[in-house]
Amino acid sequence: MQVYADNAATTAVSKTALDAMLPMLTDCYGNPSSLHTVGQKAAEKLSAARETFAKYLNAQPAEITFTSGGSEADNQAIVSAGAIGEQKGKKHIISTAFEHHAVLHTLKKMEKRGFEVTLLPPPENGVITVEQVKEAIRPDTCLVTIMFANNEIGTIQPIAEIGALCKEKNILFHTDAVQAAGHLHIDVQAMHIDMLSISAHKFHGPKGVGVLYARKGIFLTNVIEGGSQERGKRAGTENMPGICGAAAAFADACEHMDENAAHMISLRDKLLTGLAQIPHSIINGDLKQRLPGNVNLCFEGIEGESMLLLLDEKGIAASSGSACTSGSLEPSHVLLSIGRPHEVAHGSLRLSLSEYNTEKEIDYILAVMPEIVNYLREMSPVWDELEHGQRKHQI
Amino acid sequence: MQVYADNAATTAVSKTALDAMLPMLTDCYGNPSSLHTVGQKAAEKLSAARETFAKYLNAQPAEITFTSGGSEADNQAIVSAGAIGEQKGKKHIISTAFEHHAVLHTLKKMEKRGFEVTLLPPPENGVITVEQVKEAIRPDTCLVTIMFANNEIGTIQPIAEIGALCKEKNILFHTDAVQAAGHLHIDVQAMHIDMLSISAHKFHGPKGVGVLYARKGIFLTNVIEGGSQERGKRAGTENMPGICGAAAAFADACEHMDENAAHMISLRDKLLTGLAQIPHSIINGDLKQRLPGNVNLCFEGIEGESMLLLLDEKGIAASSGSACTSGSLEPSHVLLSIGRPHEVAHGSLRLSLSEYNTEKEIDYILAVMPEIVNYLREMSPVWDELEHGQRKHQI
Amino acid sequence: MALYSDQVMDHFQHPRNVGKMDDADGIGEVGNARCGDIMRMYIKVDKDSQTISDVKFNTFGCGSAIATSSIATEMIKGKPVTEALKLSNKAVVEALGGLPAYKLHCSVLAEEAVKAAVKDYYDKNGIAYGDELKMDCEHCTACDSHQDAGSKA
Amino acid sequence: MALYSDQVMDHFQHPRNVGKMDDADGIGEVGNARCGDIMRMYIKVDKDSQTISDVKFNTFGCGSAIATSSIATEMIKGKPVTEALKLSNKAVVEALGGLPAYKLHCSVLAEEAVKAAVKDYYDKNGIAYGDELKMDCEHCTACDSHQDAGSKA
Ligand SMILES: Cc1ncc(COP(=O)(O)O)c(C=O)c1O
Ligand SMILES: Cc1ncc(COP(=O)(O)O)c(C=O)c1O
Repeated sequence: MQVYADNAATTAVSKTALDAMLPMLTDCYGNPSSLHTVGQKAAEKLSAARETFAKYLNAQPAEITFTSGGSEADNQAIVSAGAIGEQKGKKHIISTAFEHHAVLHTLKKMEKRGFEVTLLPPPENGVITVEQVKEAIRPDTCLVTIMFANNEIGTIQPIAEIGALCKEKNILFHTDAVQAAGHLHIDVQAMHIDMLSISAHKFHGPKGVGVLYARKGIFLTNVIEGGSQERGKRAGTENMPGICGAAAAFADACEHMDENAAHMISLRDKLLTGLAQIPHSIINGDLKQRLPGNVNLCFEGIEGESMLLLLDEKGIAASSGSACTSGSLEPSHVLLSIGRPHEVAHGSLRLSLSEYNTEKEIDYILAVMPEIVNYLREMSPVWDELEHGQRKHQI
Repeated sequence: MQVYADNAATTAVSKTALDAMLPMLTDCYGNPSSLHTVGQKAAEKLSAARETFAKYLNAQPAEITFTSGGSEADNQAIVSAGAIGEQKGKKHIISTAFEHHAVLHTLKKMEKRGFEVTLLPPPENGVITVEQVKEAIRPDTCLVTIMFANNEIGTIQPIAEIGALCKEKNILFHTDAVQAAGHLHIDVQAMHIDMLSISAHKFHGPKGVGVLYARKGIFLTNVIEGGSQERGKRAGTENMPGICGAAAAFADACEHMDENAAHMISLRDKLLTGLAQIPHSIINGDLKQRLPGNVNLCFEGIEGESMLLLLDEKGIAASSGSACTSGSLEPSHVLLSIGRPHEVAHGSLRLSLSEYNTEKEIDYILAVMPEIVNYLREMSPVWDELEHGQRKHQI
Repeated sequence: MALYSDQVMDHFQHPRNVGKMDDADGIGEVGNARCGDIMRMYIKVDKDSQTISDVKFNTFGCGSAIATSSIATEMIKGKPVTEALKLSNKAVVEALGGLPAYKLHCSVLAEEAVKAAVKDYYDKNGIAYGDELKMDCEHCTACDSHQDAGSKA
Repeated sequence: MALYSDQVMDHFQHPRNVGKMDDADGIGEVGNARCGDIMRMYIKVDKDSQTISDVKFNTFGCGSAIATSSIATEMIKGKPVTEALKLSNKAVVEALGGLPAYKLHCSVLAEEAVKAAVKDYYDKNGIAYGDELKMDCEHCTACDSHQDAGSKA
């Protein structure tokens, strides 16, 4: 059985998205900046795509900037807010310790430019509180950037409350909604979101397309300089197939959000409950404030990558917080941030579902996981001692 | 008859490119950073695409960074070279007045950071000389960035000679090869090119994919911060369909370069010669040092956009240096740079061919152009006076 | 072509009242070739009724420059001169079903071309007029606006 | 899985000599859970021939940590102790048909696990040894390398 359970890493492109892309890869190949009919047909598609994103976010089309992905959107949001803050002499930014690296590394860059960054430590349940944000606000705070939902442990942050607070305090509020968009209801007006990042490949759209929503009046700093595309705020010939696929996927995801979520939540909870039966395991992240598709646990005494390899042999595509492949030997900064010790964090497993997953698949995962954990534990010198009480239990 | 003659703006995606993209939009949807088989299959495709670009540029795979387009590649090359120069206290950059805005606007940004920029004025034929570069070099020059071929007038610059000079002087050399790649032979070793920018949609690849070649040892500065994709130098989940389409298109273009060029050159020269028969017209750019597909002329007494609209009515997609649509009322900076007066520059027409164009299409263009020029000139108060000698002839 | 409304395209493709007028009572020329737009407007005035009995234009410029010239001639033809003077660029834009933002200056040119022609007629006939006909080039920001925005693929 | 060579996958999927050894003559443990890799190697030494008559391992770690442990046991089994000491991480990598660059530290761990086991055997039996068996943790840069490179989609 083949089970794709790594939808937080990327999703399969939906038929709807592909159908929207194909015309742009065949007949409608024009450059939207071109005056002629071939170009203007593309320009119309570009406008339509912009309107789609605006509609489902409750924003204006002119507030939508297309980027090459979630990372670029995050970069541009933070750099822009920083530039605005700097002009007012405000150089303090509030964020969280478990943001995506697209945010964290951009914040590092801002620190090099003289900004001060406060990274809020998430509580053990992975849900930042409004009080934490409130306490961190200073007179020179120019930006609060807090992710809508965490990419590893799936916890949903109190975005509307943080938005209201920031509005009251007159501070720009950006949210990395890469994991949330298409999965959770977003209303930039009601939630008082000033800037928001989206990446299409997280909701069955294509890779290489992102959206930066920025409220009217927020002056964007270019990350990419050049032509006057995107109102001069993002240079480069538009990725038309990608943009059209992204818009189709977003509309589709938003239209079917509730039914998809209901399906995923039932699978998720079955999987979470089932896996939590394995001894010396612990669920990461709040059980309620959680993305419909996110399952994340740590299994003591074993290491994530070897678990993934064995799952892969069984046809199950999953991921681990250990991020071993990316060349880092550090365990997930997210798991460390919610207080998991290094050795426990190494043994994490993330299974992220989409509406394409079935109950049969969940049953299959539940059937193979205990064997895999046992097999690795038997090989593990750590487990041996954990079992015999020679090593301190971590969980 | 429908004639697409705006291939310098963008090209139709080839069947070859589309065929390489489709699997990435269906079965092979994995994230190349993922450990599992679905991800590793994508990772293999990514490696293969990197090898393709390396092969046809005579570079190493590790010297190839995928970006979201030519603009991003230009930005990153210049910002990186600037950072390297700054460390050595060298803050002077040499470029030309007729670069693409992706280069010119990035240079503006560098000026704001304290760099000094010398923009070489091209001679009337649009071909910068090595002597011009040599004379501009200073002890504090850290970068020479000169485009391989101009996007408006198609003139090819003496890249190998400039490369040799820069190597001798130990100065980094970047070339914006967006218009050249896939159309002209490029050998980064033989030509002593340190950095080079490519955009896939200029050779029948998809929009939204670029390549930055940077010689081993050149430390790149991130334009987009975040994950460790592209050896940590360019964050963001890779645009896999785009990258695979780009590589397929590049291989195809390089394999058929000579035959495509021969075909285009014969069409180009017929078109250039034919259009030059129209009175008060002038060809822009050198006739020999010229991209195989580029035709560019100015017609006195009329304005470009109205020409384009009438051509479009006849089914011909072309472009004009006047860049009217992009919100600028300035005529093309390229045409001004080679000495065309404002009023003449406004009347420019660029027809850019690809190997898909046919001789029939050229005949058709040649048949309709004189009517269009005459019609507009009859309507023009300027022409009236030019014809009757009341206004100074400009050409 | 979606860039322009149907009305703009209609006036561009079938410009009304295009051409020269040898016996014009007033000729106005505005814009300059440097900026890429020149409009010349010719009017013939019926002296008794002080109405514009005929009007012609010659334009060097983009699609919307031609279309705004054309519709402006239609909008003043047969009208009293005093009413032609009230032609606003806004009215021109409305009549054309809108113009892209960066083309609005064309409608300003059309308004000014009409005024310039009337002024010429007044001057030639010794008719006094007020400040509203004192042309000021600063009125038109065409040459310095948007200069940074342009790009070319 | 293209990440690893066939040999690595073979040793990961079918690790040789895995398990504990109750009557080991030497036990070496290297790595630490913080870094995500711990290898424990058990050796049984034939006192007459001073050869490694049996070897077992337990490993907590990634795929390549398990594979390097496994192949290292194969490479030293039946060999004179002095020769086992010559096992280099390079030889381990070669025998596995290569490792991704950021996994090379696993081969270093395997080399060190063998040395630690031999050292333990020498210590227990009062056999003198030279500096090459003085373990230094600095040798292994596993914990501080690449820390900036990680990311997660
Ligand atoms: C010479 C040149 N450089 C850079 C670019 C920018 O490429 P892209 O629009 O793909 O970012 C273009 C074309 O758009 C170009 O012609
Ligand atoms: C929370 C979050 N932010 C940002 C990103 C970056 O998006 P992309 O890789 O599309 O640039 C991701 C996923 O990769 C993510 O999960």
